[in-house]
Parts: sequence; structure tokens; C-alpha cells
Amino acid sequence: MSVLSGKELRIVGFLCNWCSYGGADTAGTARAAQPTDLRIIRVPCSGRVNPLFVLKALMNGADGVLVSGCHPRDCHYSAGNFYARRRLEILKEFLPIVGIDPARFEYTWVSASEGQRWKEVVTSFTERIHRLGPAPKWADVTPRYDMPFSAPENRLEPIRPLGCGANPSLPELRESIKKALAEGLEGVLGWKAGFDPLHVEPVFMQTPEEVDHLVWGPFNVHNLANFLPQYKGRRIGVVVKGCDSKGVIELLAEKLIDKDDVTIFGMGCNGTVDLNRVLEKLPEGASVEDVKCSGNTIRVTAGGQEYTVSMQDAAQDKCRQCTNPNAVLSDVFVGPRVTEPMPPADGRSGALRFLDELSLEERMGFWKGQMERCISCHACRSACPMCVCRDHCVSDARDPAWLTREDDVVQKLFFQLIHAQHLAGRCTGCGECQRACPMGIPVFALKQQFGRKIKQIFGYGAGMDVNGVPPLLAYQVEEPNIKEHELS
Amino acid sequence: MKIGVFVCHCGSNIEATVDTAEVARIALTYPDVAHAEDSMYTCSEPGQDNIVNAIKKYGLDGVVVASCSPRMHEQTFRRTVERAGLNRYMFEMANIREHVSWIGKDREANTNKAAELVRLAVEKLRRDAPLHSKQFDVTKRVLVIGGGVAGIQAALDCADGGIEVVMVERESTIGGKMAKLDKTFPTVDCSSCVLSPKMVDVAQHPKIKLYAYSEVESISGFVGNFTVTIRKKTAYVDWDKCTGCGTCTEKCPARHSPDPFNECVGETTAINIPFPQAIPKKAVIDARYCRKLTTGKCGVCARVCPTGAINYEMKDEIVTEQVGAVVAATGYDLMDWTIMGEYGGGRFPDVITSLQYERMLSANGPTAGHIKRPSDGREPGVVAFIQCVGSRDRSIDRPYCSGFCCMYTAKQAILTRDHMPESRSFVFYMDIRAPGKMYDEFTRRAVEEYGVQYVRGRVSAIQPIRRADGSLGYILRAADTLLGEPVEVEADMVVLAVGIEGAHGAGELAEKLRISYDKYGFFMERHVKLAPVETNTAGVYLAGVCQGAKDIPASVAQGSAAAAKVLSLFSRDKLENDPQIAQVDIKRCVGCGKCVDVCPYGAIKKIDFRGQPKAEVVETVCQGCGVCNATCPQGAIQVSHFTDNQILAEVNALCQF
Amino acid sequence: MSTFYFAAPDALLGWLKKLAADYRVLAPRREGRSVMFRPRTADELTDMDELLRRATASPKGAVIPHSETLVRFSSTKDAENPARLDTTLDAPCGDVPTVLFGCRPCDARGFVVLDRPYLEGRFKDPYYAARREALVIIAQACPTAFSTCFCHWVGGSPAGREGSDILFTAVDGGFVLESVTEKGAKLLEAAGFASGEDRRNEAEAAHRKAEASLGAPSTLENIPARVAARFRDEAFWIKETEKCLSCGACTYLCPTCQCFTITDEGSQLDGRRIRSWDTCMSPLFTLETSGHNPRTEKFKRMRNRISHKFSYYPQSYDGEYSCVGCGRCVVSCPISLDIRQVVKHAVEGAPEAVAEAAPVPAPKPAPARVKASSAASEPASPAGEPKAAPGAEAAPKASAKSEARPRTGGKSKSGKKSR
Amino acid sequence: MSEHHCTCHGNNPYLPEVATVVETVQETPTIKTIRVRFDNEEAWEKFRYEPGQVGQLSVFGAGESTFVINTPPSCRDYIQFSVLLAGEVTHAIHKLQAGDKVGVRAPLGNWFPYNDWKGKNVFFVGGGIGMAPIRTIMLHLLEHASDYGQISLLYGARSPQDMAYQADLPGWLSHEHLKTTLTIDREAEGWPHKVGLIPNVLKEIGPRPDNTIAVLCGPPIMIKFTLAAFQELGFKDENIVTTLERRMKCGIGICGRCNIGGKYVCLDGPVFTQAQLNQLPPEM
Repeated sequence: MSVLSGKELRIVGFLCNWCSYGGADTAGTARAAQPTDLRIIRVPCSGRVNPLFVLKALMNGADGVLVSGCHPRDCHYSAGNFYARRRLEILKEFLPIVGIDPARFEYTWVSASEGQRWKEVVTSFTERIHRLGPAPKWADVTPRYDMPFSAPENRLEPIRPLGCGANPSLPELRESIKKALAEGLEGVLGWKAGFDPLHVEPVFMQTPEEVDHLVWGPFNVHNLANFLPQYKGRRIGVVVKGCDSKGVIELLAEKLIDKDDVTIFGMGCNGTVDLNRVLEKLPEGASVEDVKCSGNTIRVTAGGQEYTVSMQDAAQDKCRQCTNPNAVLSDVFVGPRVTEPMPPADGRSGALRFLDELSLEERMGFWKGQMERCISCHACRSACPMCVCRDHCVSDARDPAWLTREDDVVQKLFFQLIHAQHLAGRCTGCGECQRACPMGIPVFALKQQFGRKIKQIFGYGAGMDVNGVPPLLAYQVEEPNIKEHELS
Repeated sequence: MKIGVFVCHCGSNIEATVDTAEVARIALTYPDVAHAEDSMYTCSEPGQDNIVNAIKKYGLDGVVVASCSPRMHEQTFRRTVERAGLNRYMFEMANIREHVSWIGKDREANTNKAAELVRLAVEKLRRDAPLHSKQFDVTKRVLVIGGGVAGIQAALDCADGGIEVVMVERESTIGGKMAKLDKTFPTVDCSSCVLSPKMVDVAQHPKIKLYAYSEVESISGFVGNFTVTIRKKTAYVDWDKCTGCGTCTEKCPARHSPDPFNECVGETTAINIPFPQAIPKKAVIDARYCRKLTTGKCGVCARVCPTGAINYEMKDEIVTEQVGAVVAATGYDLMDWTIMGEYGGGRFPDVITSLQYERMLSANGPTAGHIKRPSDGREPGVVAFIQCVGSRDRSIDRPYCSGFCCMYTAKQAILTRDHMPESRSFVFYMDIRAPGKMYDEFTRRAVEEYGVQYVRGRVSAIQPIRRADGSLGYILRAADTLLGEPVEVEADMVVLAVGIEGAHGAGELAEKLRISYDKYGFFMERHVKLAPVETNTAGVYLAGVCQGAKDIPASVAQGSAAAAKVLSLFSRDKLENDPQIAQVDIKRCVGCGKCVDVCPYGAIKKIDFRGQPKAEVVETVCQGCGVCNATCPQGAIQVSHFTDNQILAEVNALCQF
Repeated sequence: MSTFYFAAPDALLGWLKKLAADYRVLAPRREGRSVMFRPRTADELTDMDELLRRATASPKGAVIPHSETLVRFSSTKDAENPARLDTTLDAPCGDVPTVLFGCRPCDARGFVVLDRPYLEGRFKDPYYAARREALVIIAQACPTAFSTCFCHWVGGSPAGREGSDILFTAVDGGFVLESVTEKGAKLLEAAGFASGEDRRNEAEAAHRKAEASLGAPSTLENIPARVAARFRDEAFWIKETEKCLSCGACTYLCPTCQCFTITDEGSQLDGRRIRSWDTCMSPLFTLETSGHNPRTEKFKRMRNRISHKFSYYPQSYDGEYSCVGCGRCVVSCPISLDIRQVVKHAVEGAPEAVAEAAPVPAPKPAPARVKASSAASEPASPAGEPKAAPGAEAAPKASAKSEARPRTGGKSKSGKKSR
Repeated sequence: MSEHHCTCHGNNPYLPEVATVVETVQETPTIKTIRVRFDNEEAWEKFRYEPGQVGQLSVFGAGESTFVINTPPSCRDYIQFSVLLAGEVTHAIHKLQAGDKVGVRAPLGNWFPYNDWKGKNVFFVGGGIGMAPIRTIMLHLLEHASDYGQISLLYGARSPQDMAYQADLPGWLSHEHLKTTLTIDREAEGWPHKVGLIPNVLKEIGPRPDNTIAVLCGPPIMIKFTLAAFQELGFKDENIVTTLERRMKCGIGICGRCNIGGKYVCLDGPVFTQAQLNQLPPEM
């Protein structure tokens, strides 16, 4: 339906049935004159408002979205608005990364008796939206296809020395795995050489011979925590880098796997590579005959030529800022622990730094350009250790039908927003979504945006504590870092 | 699907600013709408009959009424469509009065908006499915939490109605605040004379099971079927043996224990029976002061007890009770007035609270009914009363009126004159609130017959002075806002009418009961006007001051009201749930348990379904808030009639680039 | 009869610009680190280097778009009885003339693979047919093979002409363009290029060089029958797919993967039936509404995908594989699963023993949770289809029948199950 | 650049015929029969199909789903589909009322090789919704009863309420050329027929295998045990005929999901003999 042109803008309201909807009724009964733009969708509770409804409206052309619920402590359902407060606050903080002005979204509390307050809320929010004007349309923004932050000169400085030399403790690791297999583990997830010397692939080692082929080095990029849920109920082991261990911890925290089933083998990690950064040094498609790593240098022999790449150049962005080079949780830790650096002052990834510098409309253009090449394979999701839905992802569902199957940039970006929102507070930052993307779309940045906001507001980082509760699945009656928002 | 849309004029209430005929015309273009019309008063009998007829005539299987708020008439129209043979949930409402016609005058904009709201209702209805309530059994027993006058009344009314009552009282005796009062206003009759018979009734009623000196540990379940665990705190006295003879209290050497019943005016023994009329009249040892329990050396009470009831090894005991409803009657406590430095913050011995003063006035109190200054035990000549100490005071975030202070202050001033005819009383007040029956007359008596001096003004400070005779005096400074001049009164004693707040621990209890409470610890009723006894948790009712300030008759009335609610609930053998609740699509559920973690009601269980973990909704516990729905990443749990697809359809109808 | 032309880079670009006036020109475009076939305007056709890049995703979207409308429906309500709808349908099939520039010979062959089910079956797909008819394919002979290329395993070559209308080859100072079909010949005739006959040998030399750059040729024989014979060897498929994420990126990138789904959007008043890419790697692909699913586990899905490409399709279409060896699935697989290795492992090993054993009922499906372990711990039934492996009529091996536990490469697994 | 205009009209296998719902029958709480007729009279006149062939029935906006046409080809007033409530599309179908418009793509797939059965006995077994294809072929054979030997039916459902085609049952029970046995899984009050699972009742009836074709349709679990029962009774696999169900989309052998080995159930099926199925990979 189209808005009344020239007069109104499209403003959608989600109101809880008990307080705010009643407040709007009270305002009506008092004949409190209000702007006509707002369209109210009645929901049982502000806690029913999935932040994705708000995103859906904003992505599909709403100029403003307002959520209103009962005042904190006043919830008809005791705690619904406490959940809403956290989720909506984080959503508001998230919005600008995709180019949506956070001022276009607001959430507030109005009780059933506060007719006058409701009038003020509607009036000031509507005025605010009219001041902002119609929301920019995705169809109108200019797409941008490049990723300057990925260029060699723009890569982040590592906060700790990265290296790729052989780890002398590998034989010891192999021995401890063999011992565990002998003692009854059904198998251990690890890595083995892949189809060429640059590629390493995951393997479920069940025999000592297979353990002999376990490799450890800068090409062990996969987060093997991803595979753990499929072995649920079986006694297995997993070899982890520091970042992978956070995935294991988060799975444990969410009780998606059972600690009694999993033995964690850790070894200090000196960083892994972004394979594309190695490949870009070689002639396109060249056959790789040999790879030698020592110190900080990777020597690749391809087509009879030797090419060298430093870890400085080749490391994944996540490794450059990694503060957990050692397994955060392990049953067997082999070799010396790598010195853990202090978190960097500016914890932003290259992509976030780049996006932060852009205007809102430029950010829309950026995502429009990037998502255009998405082929909807959803490898991002399949590679994500925390995607619990597995075979039941909403991307493929008709009930609920969040997405159509149309090849449309907004749809494709919306899938990424769904993924990021579901991961909010649960993402351990392994970046597998982005690494798995065959199109090289920087989808990890969306999760990082949620991640940094959650860190700022709740001081929480996922995957550090098996007893941790993701902040959006919890609440506090008093939220020290969430302020009530001014509506004007 | 065939949907009928009925657009109401509501006389001119809607029609004046909305072109309802145009709304009906537009509605006819919406998907599945097979009939649309405007009508004068849809909720009137002819209006409803018209809907019934249209359902039959056009074979409609769903109805949208665009009229007033669903909070007004949703139930009405649900019954209407049910009368025509449709499921009552195949109905949606578009609010085009409160949300459209009454808040704007632009007819074009209103008409457009009304049509869009109808569209939302149509899109929602297209995705509605018939729903059916579930029936379940009721445990016809009620838990009353709190043995004050409100709880006593609720318990007695329920018990007299034939319902088994479990009463839990955290102190060792029931009676609550009223038992501490000397007299009651406006009749100035003896508080305990009024209350004691009721307390005795509680003790003797065959249907009432009393757990005194006990607290509610946890509550699970739902209306009709709550499971309550109760912690019986250890009294170190076997109450089955204790006869309440009081020998132990006479012989107990630990005579400097604080006396909470007497508001710590005076002291008592470590083993103690709070007052002679206590129900149950049983002794309790205060472990903090008992010599045997603190030093291991004493045991006097055990030696003197004629029935051998003393047991120093006793431990807390947990018992479980099954009930079908709960009445919360936990009353209030005084706020912590010591934050008010201008009144000495508790450092001036003769500045006391009105409850402490009440104990002094009481014949069974620590001073045996004699008014004595705590500092020197002398009778005061001038008594000053300060009202609204921690009430109606925004500066300390106590904006509300505590309700009964005006009246008891008048009563205490009158009693002061009765006890000490030579004394003078001053009352510093902000406004006199005396709206009850005979109340205003009562305050006038204080002024006119007893010569109490009422000064309208807030006491800005109390300054203690050391008089020539070495005794303490207190200078009260205030501005008389009627005369517009400063006042200064030198008093011997100051009584503060301290504001009230929810009883300590009310918040924790509210969370156990899954009801809301405000920041002052008062429980939230379901509707301020229309459901003041119910809470938002079905089967949990409120009585007395725990819901908000009220005096004794109002508390008693609410106790009876809560009992009536319980009796009415239990008048049915089976209860029905609201079917607009969460449902799990077992095929989509992956059993991650996030819904279980966030459910405010504990209404979702993790079950094993053919070897796979799955969520299951306890249909009678779920209240339909939808937090689970917003949490489930795969959308496997959906609140009926507020499903993702319904809300998405509404969003999509509004937002299309 | 092929004709050869020579064009300098500028001439080639000029020609493409001209084509862009009459055709939709799909040509490589750099996006991030990926290269995609996109409709390019004349103004954009400037960077020869970009236009020669190998595309990250296959060009199959030119004939099977990621999503397309099959049927539009619209309805009007009867004025007398608004419950009655008059519904009209519209099938927007058809396409604009399109030039696909710069795909590789394997990509071009991919269209031929797609043609068979889409055009040559009992039903012809009109949407596909219209696009295919409107499409002119100008393929670039590969200058050199990628390490992941294996077109020569499946009947192709870096300069294969099958599927192309025009094949061009980079030579010193420009390109030799060769007309392969009538369509291509017409287009080239109008281009006004100089003859390239004299540069043919340079092009052929380039072709030989590219061919030489390919890895070792396949020594696998009788692939369709042997892959079919592996069907019942669940332990084999479980092991091969243990690391698979089941994401389906391989299928979306594949030039020959043909699967799609059909869904409705909108309402009867105004709606559309769309067809969109689907993937057989998704468990939902075969999930019936009853809840029954013949391919619940990923190994079954991978088995179907490999079998389709290397057994079912060849059995239906004269031994042609539905794999053109482009290697995209290998390059882009998040866990580096290599289809060449899977096929090799399936074919090598003990298929004879397997093939010649008597058919036995399929193993009982165990609950998904314990599937892998139970399949591994119970003796797998050595079974196969006698007819499927004609090369396997060799001497009966009673011993093989009784003890063979088909494993990768014929190695029988050490019985380690200590639990 | 100009758009090619499609010349495939009338020959577009994806384009449904618009049809009107003539009548609906609520067979059981979960099975509804929809009777439809094409709006285009010419297309309706030309429309022919064989027993066992399927159609794609669509509710516009909800989608398409595959069902067997369960009226015999001799019925020229309408074709009917019996639909078990399961997913989104079947929910939409269950909401259909007479007069509503639907889409139909038919006929699709193969059919029962009834010409090969002439002179033989035919023993039909239908379980639950599996009775739908049986109904088509059985009614067709009964119309030509003289061409065949004894025709028998064993029809089972969970309970009397779950038994579809109630209107047909009296006629079937009393039909001169048909031996009908009805069974339900568990005892129910007032049920005068057999009680027991289909395979057990089948063994109890004990049809003789010689010169007899067994035709069975039903849910996978019933098929599995009934097949075993027939085999136990001595039926040869080439004389056991069944229909398969698979998730289908295009219905014309292109979209790739209903394959069993190299065969597409939508194109090469749904009717297979057990002997044919034995040749296919065991992927049920």
C-alpha cells in the first residue's frame, strides 16, 4: 500500500496489547489530536517484537518504526519488555552499519493510563521522521563493488607477532590424540593435507594412521567446532585453535553439545592465513607444487617458480586482532602457551573501520554492491558453528516466510541481517561465514557490528565462559548501560 | 477463504471524520474479502444480527469489524461470530475510532488510514486458524500469603466457602500490622479486640492450615495447579509440644534481645512469644541472641519447659502444598526514614515512628500504655506529629500518598490527649486526606474537641537542644503555608508518620509468583480500574496493602474480594485456557532450548521426541507473551494469532518499496 | 566450416561495444575479489583484462536465472459476487538476444549438458528454450589450466568447441576468433575483422600449451557403473562426506547443476509463480510434507549428487557426464572437498567385489543421530547391482562376499571399535 | 533490444489450466476431495488421461502440489483429487470452496499397465490416502470387469473416521465384480468389518499368486510390510505394482528432486512394479 503522497510518511508501530495499545486508546478517548502517519500493529507484548520485524519494515520502505511496550517492571508478562529493551537497544545500535539512520527507529514505554504521553510520543516521533524525510530507497543508491579495506596497504597491523613455522609440539599432540583414541574416543576432529599443498581439510581421525597425517599450521583455517553438534551423543575429540575453542565453549554454554562427550585438544596458534591473500601473489590458477613455512614467511612453489608471502601480509583479519591464541578451554593443551596480547584499543576490524567512515547512504551502496553477487548458497550459514537451526533455517521456510526466493539484493541482505541478528551475543568471531563465502562478501562485518555493540553495552563476549548466557537471552531489571531515549 | 468486513459508523464517532462507505469499498478489493459494508452501530443488537446474517448469507468464514478498540468489543464480536457458527477466533478488529477518527480531523487521511488498518486486519485474519481452549482440572485449595487482616479475611471467607486454605505467615504470629495497633480510627475502638476473634477463628477453622514462622520458598505450576514449597523456619521449639505457657520467657537470661513486635521500643528475651493474644501462641528462639545457640552455655529454657519442647538442634523444614489459587496479602513496611537527615536520621532518641508510638500507647506494649520519652522515660509535655515523612516527596522519589497516615495521626493526637490531658499536640501536615466514612469528622474532632494544633507546612528541620534541666528538647522549624510565616515549635517528642512501601521481600515474592511489582514493592493489579484484585498471572489475587496503600476496612474488603475471586474460580470443576498461546512445530524445532530459557512462566519444557530434544509448551501455563516466538531462530515456536507470518503479512502490507 | 578472424584488443572491444547496442552483453565484471557475468553497457566494455578473467560463478544464469517468474496471476472480483474471482494467467517466457562473452570452453559445454534435460526430454522447457535460442556464446580458449581444472577427465579440453558459437584465443597482439556455429559465423561476418587464417597456427599452439598445462589425465574406467556400484556402500559415502558442510555452494557455482524449485509469491489477486535455483545438498530438497525424506543425511545427498553427475546422467545420455570439469566446486568449497577425489575413491578400490555380490535389501535406516557409528560398526552389506557393472563378471569370489567391507581404496578398516 | 515474445502458449508445461472447484467433499478430518473442471471448455474437451496419472493442483499464491487424479477417465464432469492435510499448499487446498479458482497441470507421469492385466485377477490394497490411486484404477477396471478375472479390494485405515470415500463404500461392498474387505487398525464401536493391520489381514485373506496382479498403495511403512506379505504369499515382483510418492516441483523431469537413480518419479513413475524398483538404487 502506498503512503498518502505529500502528506504522510510510512511509520509503523508495534504496540503491546496491554499497556501501549491501551495508552493509544486512552489518547483516543481523550480526543488527543495526533499526526495520522502511524499504523499500529498490535502484538501481545513488546517481547514479541522480533527485532527482525523492525528490520523488515525498514528494509522494505518504512520511513520510521516505533515500538512501545509497558514500562519496565510493569510488563503484563513480567519480563517481556526486559528482553525487548535489550534486543531493541542493540538493534538500534546495529542499524547504521547497513546504512539505516538509527533515528528512524525508536522504542519507548507507555502505560495504558498515559494517553497524554502517547500523544507526545506519536507527535514527536512523527515530527522526527518528517524532519528526516522519506527513507532512501535501495533501488536508488549507487552500488559499490570494491573492498578497499582488503587491499594490502589497508590491512590491520597485527597486535602480536604472527608466524607460520612448524610447531615442534605437533608430534606430542599426535601422541596424545592416539592415546585418547586408544582410551575410547571414537574419533578426533582435526586437519589433514588437502588437494594441494595450500589447502588443508577437516578430517575425523579414527585410526593412528590418520592421526599421523594431522597437520598444524597457518592453513588450518576451518573452525572444527562446526562439526561437533552432528556428533552429539558420541564421545569424540576436537583439535582447536584459540578462536575455535570459543566456538566449542559457546556450544557448551548453549548446551548444544555435552562436555562429557567432547575432549578438547589445544595448541598455541600463531595465526592463520586468508588463502586469497596468498593466492593473489601467484599467477591465477597456478598449480601449487610445494609450500614451505618458516618463521614469518610462506614460500610457495607454483609452476616451478617460488613466491614468498609474509604472515604479516597473508594473515586473516581476525588473527591480526586475536587475543586468544591459546585454547580458552581445553582438556589437553600441548606445547607452550603463546603470549596473549592485550586487546587493541580500537577493536574494529578493517571492514568496520572502513564502513564507519562512510555516510549512511554510502553504506547502503556498499552492501547493495556486495550483496549483488550473493548466490544465496548460504555457505555462510552452513560454516557457522553457532547456527543451531541447521536443516530448519528460516531462509528456506514458508512458515515463517521471512524471505522469498527472489534474486533480489534486499532479500539477500535481509538474510544476512537474520543471520547476524540470530548470532548477536552468540557469535564468537571465528569469521567462518566470510571465509566460506565463495563470492568473498564481507558478511562478517555485520556480526562484528553486533559484537562490538554487545561488548560496549553488556561487556559480554561470546565463547569465553561455559556458564555464560548470551545477553539477548537474558535481562537485568536495571540496565546500567541502557538509557531511556529522548523522543524529540 | 471468504472474509466479511463491517465498517462501523459508531454513530458519528467514526463517520464524522472517516468515509466508512469508502473504507468498505476499498476493503472489497483486498484478497479473500467477499463482502464489505458499513453499518451504523455494529455492536448494537441489529448490528450484530447483521453480521450473523451476512456470515450465513455469504458463507463467510472470517469477519473483520472496523470500529472501536478491541479492548472494548473484541469479546463482544467473538461471541457474535460464534453465534453464527464460526470459531470465535476467526475474527479480527481494526481500531478506527480511538486510533483514527478520534485523533485527527483530516477526512482523507483518516479514510486512507482506516482502509489500511482494515487491510492489516484482513491480512491477519487470512492467516488465522480456528482455536480451541483446553480444559484442565482444578485443585480447590488456596494459598494465602500473609496473615494480616487482609489475609485473615481472605482465608476465613474462602474457608467458610468450603475451600481448604493454606496460610503462610513469616512472623511467628498472625495479625500483621493491625495486631500492633492500639486503637483504630475513626471509632477509637480497641484494635486487638476487633482482630483477636478473627485470629482465633483462623486457628480453629478446620479448613485452614496455618504455617506461621514460614516463608514461601518457590511456586511452580499455573492457575488451578500450583505447587508451593514452604520453608518452615526453625523456632528451636517443637510447636507440637509448646503450650505457650511462657515459663521459658520468664526465665530466659538473655533479656536484651530486640523486640520487633514492639518496633524495638524496649527489649525482650531471646525466647519469646510476641504478645499474649498471639496466634499461634508459641515460643520462638531468636538464635542471634540465645546464649545456648551463640555460646553453647545456658539451656535454661530447656530445663524449665514443662513439656520439653525446646530443641536446639532443630533445622528449617521444607513442605510442599498443592493449591489452585494464591492470594498475596503481604502488607507493607515503613520506608527507611533514616535517610532523612533533617529529622535526625534516627539519631534523636525522642524522634520515633508512628508505629513505635502506637506500641507505647498500647496497654500490652513495652511501656504498658504509658507514653514515655525513650531518652529519659518522662512523659512528654509537647508532642509534635510530622506527616508525609517519605510520602508525596518527589525529592526522595516517594511521589505517592501512603493513604492512612492523616487518619492515624489524628487518632494518635487524640489518644495523646486522652493519656496526658495536660499535653499539647502539634500536627505538621501538607493536606488532610480524610475521604472515608466519618473520617473528616474525626479529624475535625481532633482539632475542635481535643485542641490539637494543625500546622500546614513541612518541617524543614528538627534541632535537638539541651535544656537547662539537662533534658532534651527538639525545635521544629517549618513555614506555615496558610499564614505565610515561619513557625517554630519546641517539642518533647516527635512522632513521624513515615511513608509505607511494599513489605520487604515483596519483589522476590512477586518474581516467584510471576506478577509485576512497582519500584516501591507494591504488586501490580491486572487493571487499575476494572481488575484491582486480579494480577496478570491467572489464579493469583491481591488483598490489602501489598497492592497499594489502604486502611483496614479497605484491606478487609479486598480480602473478601480476593476470596470471592477464588470462590468464583473454584466454582468450576474445569478451567479453560486462552488458546492464543505458543505452539511448537515439532518438525521445525531443533531442541536448542532457547525458548525454555527465556519463557517468563516456565511454560516450556524440553522433551525427548523419538530420541530428539524438542520444546513443548505447557498449554495451561503459557500466557501467550511471545518472547519465545521472538527468540526462536528457526521460527519453530509460534504464538497462535500472533505468528511470524501474521505480523510479517501486516508489515508487508504496509511496507513495499 | 569454421572461419578465422584476427582482432586486436581494441578492435575486439569496439566490436563488443557495437554488439551491446543490439544485444544484452553478459561479460565478466570484477566485484570484490570475485568475477561475475553481468550485463555490461557499451560504456563499461573498456577493460580487456577484466573481460578475460575467469568467472567465479558459472554463466548458467544466462539460461536459468537465479530466479524468474514462470507464471503471473491476476484476478478480478465479480461485481455481483466478490467471492468469485476471474483469474487470468500470463507466462512471461522469452528473452532478449544475448551475447555471453568470455566464458570458458567448459562453461560453454555446460550449456550442452543443460540442454539435454531442459530441451530433449519428453517435455521441453519453454523458458530455457527461449533464452537458449536468444543466446550467442563467445568462449575464450583457456590460456592455461588452473590447478583445479579437470575438463580432460570428462571429455572436454581448454579449447573445446562444444557449446560455443565462437571460440577466441589470445595470441600475441590480439585474438584469433573462430566461428563454431552458423550463429557465430553470422555474428563474426558482420564484425568486419581481418582474416585470421594466418594466425591459426598460433592459436593452435596456444591450445596445445594450455592442454599441456593440465594435470594428469584420468585413468578411471567404467566410471558410471562403478559409481553406481558404490551406492550401497554407505560407510564409503559417510567417510567421504564427513567434512562436508552441506552448504550447496558447489551446486550454485556449477555450470551443469540444473535443480530448481517453484514457489508462489503474492496472492491470487496479484501474484507470481517463481522458479529459483535449488540445491540437492539441502535436506529440504527432498523433504516431503509428510515428513518423510529419502535423503536425510548429507552422505545420501552427496551420493546422489556424485551419482547424478557420474552415473545417472551418463546412463541417460549416452555416457556423457553432467560435469564439465571447471573445478569451481573445488576452488570454492569452504572445506576443500575435491570432487575428483571422491569420484576417484568411488571408482578405485573394490567395486568388482561389490558389483558382483548379490543384491540384498537396503540396510535399515538407523536414527540419524547414531547413523554413522552404527553403519560403521555393523558389517555393511556388500551389495550392488549385477546389471550396473557389466565389467564385473570376473571370477566369483566367495571370500570377498563374506568378508568384504568396502572401504576407501579397498583398505579394510582396522576393527578398532573398542567401545 | 526487444523482448522475444513467447510462442509456447498452449505448449508451456508450467502454465496451468485455470479450473473451477465444482464441489468439495470432506472425506475424513484430514482428507478432502476437490472436484474441478477446466474453465476453458476446449481444453476440457481435449483433456484425456490414464488411470494412475497425476496432476499438479495449485492454489494461486500458495503453490502447487502433486496428487493422483482419482476419478476414472470415463468421468467427464470433473476430475477429483483427494488431499491429505499436511503442509502449506494442502492447507490452502483444504480451505477451497465450490466456485474457487485453482490451477491444474495434468496429466503427468505414467499409469497402471492395465492392458497387460487383461484376463488376470487383480488384488488391490489401499492404505489411508493410498486409496486414491487405487480408486481410479479399480473403478476403471470395474467398468471393464469382463476383461478381467476376480477383482478384489483390501482397504484399510486407522479408524472408521479416517476411512475416505464413505459414499463409495456401500457400492463397493455390494459390487457384483468386486470382493471388498475393509479393515481398521484398532477395535471401534459399531465397526462390522475386519480389525487389524493391512499386512495381517492380507495374509488372513491369503490371495493366491497365480494369474494375479497385486496393486498396493499407501504410506511407506504399510508398503514395506504389505510387500513382504505379498512376497510371502508367493507373488512375483513383476506382478506387484505400486505407486511412489516423492517431493515434486516441476512434474516434468527437470527440477531434479524426485529421482531414484536415473529415473524421475514424476516422469517415469509414479507407477512401478516391484521388479522395476529392484533395478533402482535402494533410496526410498
